[in-house]
Amino acid sequence: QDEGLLFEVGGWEKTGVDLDETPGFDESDLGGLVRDDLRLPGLSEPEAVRHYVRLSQKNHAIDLALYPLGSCTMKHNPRLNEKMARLPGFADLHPLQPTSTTQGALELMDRLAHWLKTLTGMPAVALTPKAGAHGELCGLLAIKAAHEAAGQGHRRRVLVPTSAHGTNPATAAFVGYSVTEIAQTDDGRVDLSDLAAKLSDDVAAIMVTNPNTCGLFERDILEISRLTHEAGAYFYCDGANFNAIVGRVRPGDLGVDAMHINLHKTFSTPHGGGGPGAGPVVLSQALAAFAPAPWVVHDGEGLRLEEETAGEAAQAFGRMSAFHGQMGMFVRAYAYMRSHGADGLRQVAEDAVLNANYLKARLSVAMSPAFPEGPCMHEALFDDSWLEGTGITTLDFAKAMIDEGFHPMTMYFPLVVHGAMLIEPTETESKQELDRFVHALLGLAEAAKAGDVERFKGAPFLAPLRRLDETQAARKPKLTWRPEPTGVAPAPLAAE
Amino acid sequence: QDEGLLFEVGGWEKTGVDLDETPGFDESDLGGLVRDDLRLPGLSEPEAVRHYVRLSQKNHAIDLALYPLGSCTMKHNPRLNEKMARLPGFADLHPLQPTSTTQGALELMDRLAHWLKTLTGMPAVALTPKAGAHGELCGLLAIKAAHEAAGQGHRRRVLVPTSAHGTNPATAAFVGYSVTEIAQTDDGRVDLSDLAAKLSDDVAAIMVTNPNTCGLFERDILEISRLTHEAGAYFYCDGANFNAIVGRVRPGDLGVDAMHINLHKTFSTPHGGGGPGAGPVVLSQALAAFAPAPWVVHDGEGLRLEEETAGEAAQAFGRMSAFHGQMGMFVRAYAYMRSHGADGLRQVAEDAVLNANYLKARLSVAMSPAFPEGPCMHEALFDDSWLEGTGITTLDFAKAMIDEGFHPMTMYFPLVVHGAMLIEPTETESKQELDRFVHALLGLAEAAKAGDVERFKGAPFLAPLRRLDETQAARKPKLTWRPEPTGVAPAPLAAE
Amino acid sequence: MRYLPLTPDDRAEMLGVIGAATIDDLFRDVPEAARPADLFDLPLHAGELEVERELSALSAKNRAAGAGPFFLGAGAYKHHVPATVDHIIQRSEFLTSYTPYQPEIAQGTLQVLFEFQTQVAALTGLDVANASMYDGSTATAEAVMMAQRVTRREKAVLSGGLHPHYASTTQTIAHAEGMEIVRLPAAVDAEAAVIEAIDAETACVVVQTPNVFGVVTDVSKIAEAAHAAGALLIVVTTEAVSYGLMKSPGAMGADIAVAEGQSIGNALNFGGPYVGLFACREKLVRQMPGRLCGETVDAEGRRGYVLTLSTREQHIRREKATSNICTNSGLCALAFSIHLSLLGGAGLSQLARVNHSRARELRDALAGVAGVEVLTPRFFNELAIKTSVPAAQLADELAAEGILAGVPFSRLDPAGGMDDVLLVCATETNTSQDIAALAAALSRKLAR
Amino acid sequence: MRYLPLTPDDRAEMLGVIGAATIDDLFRDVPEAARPADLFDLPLHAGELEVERELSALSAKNRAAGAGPFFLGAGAYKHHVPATVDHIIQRSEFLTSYTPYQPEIAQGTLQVLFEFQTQVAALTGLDVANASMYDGSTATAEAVMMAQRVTRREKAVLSGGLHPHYASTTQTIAHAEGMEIVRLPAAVDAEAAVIEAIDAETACVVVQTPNVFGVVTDVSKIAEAAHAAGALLIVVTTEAVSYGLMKSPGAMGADIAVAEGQSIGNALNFGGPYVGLFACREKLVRQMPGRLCGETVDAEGRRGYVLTLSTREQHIRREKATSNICTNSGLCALAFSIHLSLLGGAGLSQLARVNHSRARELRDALAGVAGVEVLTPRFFNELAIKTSVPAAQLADELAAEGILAGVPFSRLDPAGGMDDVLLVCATETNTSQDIAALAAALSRKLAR
Repeated sequence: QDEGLLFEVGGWEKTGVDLDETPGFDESDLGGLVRDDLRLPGLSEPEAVRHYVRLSQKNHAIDLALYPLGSCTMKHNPRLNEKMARLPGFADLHPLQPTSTTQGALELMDRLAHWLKTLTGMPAVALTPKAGAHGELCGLLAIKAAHEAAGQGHRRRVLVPTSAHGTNPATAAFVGYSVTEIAQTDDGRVDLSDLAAKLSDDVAAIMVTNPNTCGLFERDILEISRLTHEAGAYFYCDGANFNAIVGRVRPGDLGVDAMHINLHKTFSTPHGGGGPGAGPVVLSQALAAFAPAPWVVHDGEGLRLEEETAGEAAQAFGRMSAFHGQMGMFVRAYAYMRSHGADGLRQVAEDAVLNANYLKARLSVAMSPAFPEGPCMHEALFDDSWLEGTGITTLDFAKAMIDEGFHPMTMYFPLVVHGAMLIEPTETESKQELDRFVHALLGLAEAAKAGDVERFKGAPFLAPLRRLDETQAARKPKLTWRPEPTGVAPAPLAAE
Repeated sequence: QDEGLLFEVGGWEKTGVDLDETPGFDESDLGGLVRDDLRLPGLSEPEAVRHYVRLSQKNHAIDLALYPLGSCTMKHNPRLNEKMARLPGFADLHPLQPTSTTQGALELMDRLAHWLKTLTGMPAVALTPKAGAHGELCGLLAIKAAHEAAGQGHRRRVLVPTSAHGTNPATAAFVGYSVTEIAQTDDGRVDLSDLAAKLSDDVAAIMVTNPNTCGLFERDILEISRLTHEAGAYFYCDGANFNAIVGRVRPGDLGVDAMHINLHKTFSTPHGGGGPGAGPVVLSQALAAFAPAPWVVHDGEGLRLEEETAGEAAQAFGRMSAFHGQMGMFVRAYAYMRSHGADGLRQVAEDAVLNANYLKARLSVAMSPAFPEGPCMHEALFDDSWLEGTGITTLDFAKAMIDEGFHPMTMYFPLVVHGAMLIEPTETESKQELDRFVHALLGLAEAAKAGDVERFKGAPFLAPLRRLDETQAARKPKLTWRPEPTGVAPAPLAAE
Repeated sequence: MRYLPLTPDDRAEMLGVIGAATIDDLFRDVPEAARPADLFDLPLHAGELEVERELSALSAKNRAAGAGPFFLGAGAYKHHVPATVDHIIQRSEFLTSYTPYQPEIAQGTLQVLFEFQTQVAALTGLDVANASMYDGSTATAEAVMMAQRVTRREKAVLSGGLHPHYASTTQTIAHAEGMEIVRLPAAVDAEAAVIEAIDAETACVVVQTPNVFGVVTDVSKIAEAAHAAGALLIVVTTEAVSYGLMKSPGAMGADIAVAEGQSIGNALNFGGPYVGLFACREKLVRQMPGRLCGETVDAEGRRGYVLTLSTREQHIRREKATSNICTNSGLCALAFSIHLSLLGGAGLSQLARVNHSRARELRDALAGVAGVEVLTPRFFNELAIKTSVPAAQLADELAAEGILAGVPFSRLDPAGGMDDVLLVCATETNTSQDIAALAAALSRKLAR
Repeated sequence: MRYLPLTPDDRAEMLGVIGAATIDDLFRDVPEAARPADLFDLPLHAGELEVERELSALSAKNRAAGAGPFFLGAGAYKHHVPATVDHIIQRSEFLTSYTPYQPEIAQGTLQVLFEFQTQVAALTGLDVANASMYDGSTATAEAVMMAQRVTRREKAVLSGGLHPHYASTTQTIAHAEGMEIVRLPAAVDAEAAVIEAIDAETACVVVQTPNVFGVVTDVSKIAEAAHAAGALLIVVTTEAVSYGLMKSPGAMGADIAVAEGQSIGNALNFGGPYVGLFACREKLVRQMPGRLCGETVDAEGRRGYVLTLSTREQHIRREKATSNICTNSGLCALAFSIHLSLLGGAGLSQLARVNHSRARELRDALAGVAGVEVLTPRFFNELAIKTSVPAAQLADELAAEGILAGVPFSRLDPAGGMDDVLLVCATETNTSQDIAALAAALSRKLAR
């Protein structure tokens, strides 16, 4: 059922809140800057609830079925975390209160930092970055600051594998670096000889995802870091796939200098339809001094925030954002860590990898794995060679999955694989749900090979909408609702 | 999509909670009564969330669309109420704590009682009944106690109109009374002359719903109460329809002696798929002394609970249940009352009546109102004469409404109208939603009259299931899941 | 008026469609005399902020159970409920739906009820269960009425170990129905007296285990005696977590088992809403009160669920119904069922073990306090103790010190002659520090 | 391990299907040296009850804003958020969904984003808005970067009234990009200095209103000066409720408006997550950072929404993207949009009036305190006051008495030379008693 836009179902004078009256309102302190052009529709509370509940039912969600988006780690979001984040001592706390009134919050940040450092084997962490890409920015800024402090400011190039997330090159460019791609081997890893060839004294850093976006562990990781460090560059690790190794492998042991951790991936904070995330960055000893302000320090009386980038902290490169990070996400992530513990987190990695390999094994009877040899880590990558001759594309196949009740996998990424299908089940899927998924995909594969093209080309049939015209959307963008150009102020549309 | 039963999707050894270990558990204090036959499936937390979220989406709800069940008052349930009921001082409070530690809770009960008494114009209220029918029981028990105290224990008959809710005669029978029906006039009200004829000195009470189940106000209500009292009987009013008059009309002014108030109807506490409700009973001066224990009393130091039925309280008829009522519902209802206030509650009644009359007016172009003359109150009653000759029944029509996205109205009730359709929109529906509803129903009516029988007989087509076979369910009841009789303990079913 | 969508323009337009001049026209059937022009003497509407302030202030005047050491039980229990439970029961589709009378668009609620019934049957060791009652006490009264219908006898024997509120509730209802209730005197060990009270007029015997004094009881002998006399055995349980460890009522011969289900999935809520469990042997099903959900198929042969056997119910049978119950405890039953699904049999069993272990720790601590005598010989998670000062006074004094020590039996049964008995309870929420704090406080108080 | 559905049996069976002997086989690509056998030195898994205890204890060590008189603002504001907002954002379908890359099964999120964009455009008085940024400060930095792309100039002028954290954040990013940032000295009235600093190299001017000292500013003249020099005007707002009353950035000539949206729909959260608003004139849309949602049709011609213009974004354009932003603040934007839908224009306007009225009351109360000088001449709901003792010391001392009095400017800008300035704020959550309590406390402290 179509749900009208807020601007169609709302009333221009309606409100769903009861506020105090302000009789004799006096405008004399407003500097003559009072507006009279605010037109926004309002909804009574029953209408608001209905509008949003109806809309919500048009969404897929992890809570409904497997959401196998590779590289996104759509895992279960415990409700305990939501409850904890809403405790008044966390949710109703102003960032600039005297630190004497926020000791519990600072302690939580400190404990979170301890867990992140211990799990990664790294000596320092910057908590402030607000998402993964923001964490990349933080890492590269720290690297830049370190190079500058060492008189290596001429290093302006960053090496990035072809298979990298788009945020890697985008971030490098954002901080003024140029990007050079590193080739990939046939078995889906960084090409060491190409890396060696491209490392030179103008390289500031390499950015490597590990496990990488093909779902594979970089076997030569120690060699990669050795070469990098020998060349005077830093090793930035994209930590998007930390879920595969958490509790089992410490990036610090691999020679990583900086790595962001998506709390909304590995540590289960909800994705929320596109955020908020949180992207703390762990740092090696070489970079520790270059973390952004602020951070939590212990002093004699308790904990406080070091907000200045002066004195001891003079090497900090500055501030990433107002205040001190995504506290709401810290609480959730910490509750998750404590719930799992050292043992549970190790099991997380193991089950994530087990689930992915199980899917890879079972789906390979009909689909073509991009890297059939050896195990994958937390995600299984397929190409579209198995669809050859069917006239059906990866996109078609993905849309047909919707009709089976599943969210499509990540499509056409990484770019190094033709028609890529990247499937990440995560550890919070049961074998039963995996079997249901396999059953559905094998059924689709059979249909594809049998030539039932319309089932794919027309898909989805069972979703709230059929395929959307993205070209039209981009050609003449309509980004806001506007009243029909009648010259008359629009009344809310009647329903019939 | 079918969602397997818990017993199919769960695991017999699985659990979704982490509990302390009990090494060396010692059974010596258990009297040798340890069981070994408990077999219940468990779900991990992600599986549990998914099981219930999936199931939830198979339900209709007020939050999704109009839910026009006559006599049920499906109105908006404010979320503020849910939040307030979860405050630790209410939710995490044991009923038997020393009253020195529960003064706020007792004060809330006292304030709620004050509002209920003021809104009904009655001097006393018993808060303990747990739902409307329990309130009826409370009222009749008070009446019985009062008669016994007055030497009128021989009064064993209760008069009930034919149009009454089933709970009325059931309750009367439950307390050992016999039931005599009162006839109804052509305009849908109590037949005064029949009432007068049936009132005699063996009548304990009359039970009249007002506004009645035809959605009409009993015009002769003052005469009804006068006749009743003259005959030495009490007037029990079924308050299920109090929503129509709250804030505008006081039952105490109408001569009522006892009336239950469904907090889950008039005062917006959620229905929850069938409860919990709450059914406080207001009482006239004549019955006040006969309220059940416990109740809140003021003493010098504060508030306390009078839990004994001794001393002053010797006339109380006893106890309706353990503890002292549906506190969780009291908090919600009180938050609702305070939000609306005297002015808002009056507007509630007015808008409820306005919405019903609007539907009646607009639907009457195609459907046949049972009582076309004059206004209705909060619900509009239609009969099925307008379907005559179409081969379509009230049931068919109701099921076809499902395909339009609405919950059916109450069907075949009250019994006095052929093929009754009782529509109660409540005040929390917008005109836009009412228009959408009218549009859908008029469209269906047109289809019905045009002979599109299959659209009705086969309906619903768009619900999670088609029509259910209720006969089979009752003939050989299957009320619990049982493992297949293989003799072998069942393993959870695989998904494929 | 944030809950009211109609605008003044809407109202005017709608009156026009209706053909009424004013809203008063629509109220014209109300007698003049009963149409006060003024608003009633109550405060006007208030914004959310203001309401929240008032209720938060009231809440703050109570001492929440979680605020310190806490040992109350006696029919209501403090357990930890997973956050998932409260999350799910607040989903619109469960929270704001009606009794599932239209099964095609209520399969969510119906399937949950079917699962709930199965869970309750498994817990109680009986064949069938209904879709919930208001609470344990009213379920007990309903069970007695049911026994009357089944046996066509008019006498019920209530054990002296039955929760006094349950006994009173049953007396109230049974009195109205004209039944005779033999309520045996309160006694920690009540078994022998019960057997003695059974005779050929007895419709049923009502026994609680663990009883109100915490005693776990093998009711098999009572079952034998009852059945020999042609009476039914009704077994009551107020602490549903005990089902995880203790022999089930069905296994000990109960014909009907009723229980308070609050312990699983539901908060203390100052006494309500709670959820009554009701199970019985299959042959008695048509005399059961309350709603029943049953499996069937839809027009396309797909499995589905409906409310069934409704010819027992008030909306069909009116004065011939088995009960007047209509709205029951749907959402509380959902909470119960979710929590129990999360626990599973394994989890419930472990939860029960943790409870019993804590209660043993409590017993050991209290047994060492001078002035305290532990009365309960066998127990699950509750104990009755005898104190050298009146229990009510003790509870009040300890409350003033921040310790909620237990329920004085006199609170439940003022005339029971057990003013020196305190009922104490330990669950998984009690820490060893809590227990030590109680023992220390009691030592201090009773030493004087 | 309540979050892990696999059983030991499942694991064994799955390894068999995979053809692996042990789980270690699957980790064989990890170098030996980086495969520690032992668990890391961290606590083991803990039950929900235990985790809840630990976090509740930490929470209790903080003084919640609602616990007493509270006057902090300076970029984060205490407002009342209707319970409905938090209820809806916790619905599984919103909470646990991903960025809406598959529009057919994400219309809920997408339509909300389209509505959000329209709301933000209306509030700011500009043509288009994106689907959210992390927060106001990063949005400001992104706006400056955007101005660089649009104008191809390398200098940005930051007003002395800009929140110091915003200025620092912008400096950090711009420095990396090689831009020159002219950060003007902190000043209550910063207008003239801004105009003076504009030259032919200026890409943009960043001005805040209400500024960090609470001053509401007519930026029209700055707009004229900027436009005359070929520069863009970026207007920053940290208190989104002010949009309900104050002239919009667009109406005063802004090319880009950015804001912190926390005030509407979102809790204080000790600083995050918040939601950045970002709006601009239509002609600049292709240089915008962040996601955009646009209207289109589906294969059957039905209206629907998709993410669009993604050729600006990192996942398509990689190093040529307009920003590296990926995950943004979806759920916070939803909360913002729901709260704003409940308010409507009428409600937001009234909320703003209530805020201003409270701030006037606060101003009047503080103006009467000896030792306090009110610095802010025109204001919405914030004021800067000069105190006769260092503001940080004052704030600490009052906190010890249970009054959270305001933000010492030195906390934001230690080197700003304004150690005697305290930023205070009043919203609809402040009562007259709160205000009186603050004034009385200040009188006491400053009299000594």
